[in-house]
Amino acid sequence: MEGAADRVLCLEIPPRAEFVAVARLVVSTAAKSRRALADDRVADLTLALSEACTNAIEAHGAKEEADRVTVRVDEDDERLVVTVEDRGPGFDLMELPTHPAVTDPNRLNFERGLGIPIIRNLVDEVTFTSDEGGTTVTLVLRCPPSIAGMGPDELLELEDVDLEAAWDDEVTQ
Amino acid sequence: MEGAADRVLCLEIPPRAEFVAVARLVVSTAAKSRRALADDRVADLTLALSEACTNAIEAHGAKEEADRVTVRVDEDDERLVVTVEDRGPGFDLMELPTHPAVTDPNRLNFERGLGIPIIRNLVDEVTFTSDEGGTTVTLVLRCPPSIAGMGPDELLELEDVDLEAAWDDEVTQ
Amino acid sequence: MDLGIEVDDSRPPHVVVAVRGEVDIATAPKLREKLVELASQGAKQVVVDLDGVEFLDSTGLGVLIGGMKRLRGLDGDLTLVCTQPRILKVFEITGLNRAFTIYETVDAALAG
Amino acid sequence: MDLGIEVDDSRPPHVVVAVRGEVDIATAPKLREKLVELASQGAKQVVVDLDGVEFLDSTGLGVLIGGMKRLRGLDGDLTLVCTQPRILKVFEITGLNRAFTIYETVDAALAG
Ligand SMILES: Nc1ncnc2c1ncn2[C@@H]1O[C@H](COP(=O)(O)OP(=O)(O)O)[C@@H](O)[C@H]1O
Ligand SMILES: Nc1ncnc2c1ncn2[C@@H]1O[C@H](COP(=O)(O)OP(=O)(O)O)[C@@H](O)[C@H]1O
Repeated sequence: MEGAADRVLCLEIPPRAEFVAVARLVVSTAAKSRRALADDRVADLTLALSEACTNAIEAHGAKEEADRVTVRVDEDDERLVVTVEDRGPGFDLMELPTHPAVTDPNRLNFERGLGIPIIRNLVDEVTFTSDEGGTTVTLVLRCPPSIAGMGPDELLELEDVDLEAAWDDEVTQ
Repeated sequence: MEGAADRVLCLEIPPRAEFVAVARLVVSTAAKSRRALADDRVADLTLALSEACTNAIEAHGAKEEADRVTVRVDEDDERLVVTVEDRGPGFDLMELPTHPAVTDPNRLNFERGLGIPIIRNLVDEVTFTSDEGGTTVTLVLRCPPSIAGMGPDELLELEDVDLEAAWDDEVTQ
Repeated sequence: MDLGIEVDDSRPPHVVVAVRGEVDIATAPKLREKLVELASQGAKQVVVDLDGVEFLDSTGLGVLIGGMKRLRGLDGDLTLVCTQPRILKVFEITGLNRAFTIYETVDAALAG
Repeated sequence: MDLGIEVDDSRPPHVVVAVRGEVDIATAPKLREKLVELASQGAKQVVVDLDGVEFLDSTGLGVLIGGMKRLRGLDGDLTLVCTQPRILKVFEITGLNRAFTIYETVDAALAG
């Protein structure tokens, strides 16, 4: 992502199915902690991320590749940006098969091909960059700036556990 | 960690309290997916990791530092190695205050200082490396080699969802 | 992240499969196996109760489509119980709410 | 990762605080606030029921020590209910099982 974006978080996982749930928790925690987002929008982003991660992991399986899949969260004043990068064989978005409409009984012969439509529906922008070296999917959520006035330090201080002080200050008899 | 260790996973998080739970899930998922470990040992490692992460995050708070905390999981044939690296002010293990014994009523005046003893108790080895630039805590669990005969590819294949084939092969009427 | 699956076959011809937890690439195979098993045991009217599901993605949808297709091929059907807006949304944005019959309660599914 | 805290003051002089979820650096402040509030409202015998707790680390221990210290200073006490081996182990390895009175059931804590 170009421009003055700040890295929030980075996760490198093996291309294994059980890590998709981990990626969901990581991204949803980051989104909630950094932005004032409605629960629904966090859930939308988390589902889109899950689809992108699933595709990344499946891509590695096809290529028998043990390389890592990387999930990054960046932000700037207007956007939260989630990037999923794999080292799979890549694919051409233009060459994907088109499926019959869901109302067509023949649609039921296709159990796949739902992931990318779901992603497109849930985030404000999605970019696919792909070649034989791998694929990068960038999910963008437009949302208000980071939680107002609370940098990481200030937030931490609020949550810092100074037990002695808390008891002594707050309990008076 | 020296020697022929393989990176399993890497997580970079902001020094914020809510990411400790994320780190626990990441590490416990990695441990379960890579090694044949009893649930209890996974829980021990997860608790030790939680203590190390909490200290790392508290260290950043003290220094008012927005840098990332890095959690890594590596493995070799005999060991699972979890590393927590922070950019806090560092500390001297030799200079830590010693607390009264827990049976001494005065022990209750100290609500802190329990984390490092817990870590020591739960993992097979722990190393602290610390200077003004930060602290690295290395937690080692001795355990049998990676899940026998199952590299990432093979495992993934087992879990790969080829829905069409599954239905057609398995259901015969 | 374990998927809970409970089967209730006390109300033939229906079999109710109550699913709890997160249905994704790691857990969907378990649901698929259960549906395969039920179909091969002769179940015809399968009701999948999704009200205990916290997360469902396209892998889960694929398993449900596969199950419905197979059961319809055997003169049965697979219907759903779902009231959660988050989960219903996944069916809506894929248009699959028009392919599946989705009930609000298990009783409605058994009656319908 | 939300901490559930339920207070039952229907059996004076005891107040039972049932905790559910994970007690760590992110959630322990919520438990501390509840204990502070109860102490300042005059509660003396506080029973913290940990049987719904899935995870507890030294931050949680610190809050419980602080609570016990404060209540003892007010001629009260803080006792625990815990039967889960995983959680008991945290008290054992820190030796705090000797500092806290730990009961197996809430009824035993109320009687004790
Ligand atoms: N990261 C990726 N690497 C390689 N191929 C991909 C990737 N993402 C998607 N694809 C290709 O696009 C197809 C459609 O993806 P999607 O809409 O998510 O449905 P599904 O994954 O269920 O097939 C996939 O089957 C795959 O061939
Ligand atoms: N990563 C770290 N960076 C700086 N100081 C640390 C770090 N880890 C531990 N310490 C110091 O060691 C002390 C004891 O740590 P610990 O036994 O975990 O108990 P607690 O964190 O509850 O004080 C801390 O209070 C802190 O001063």
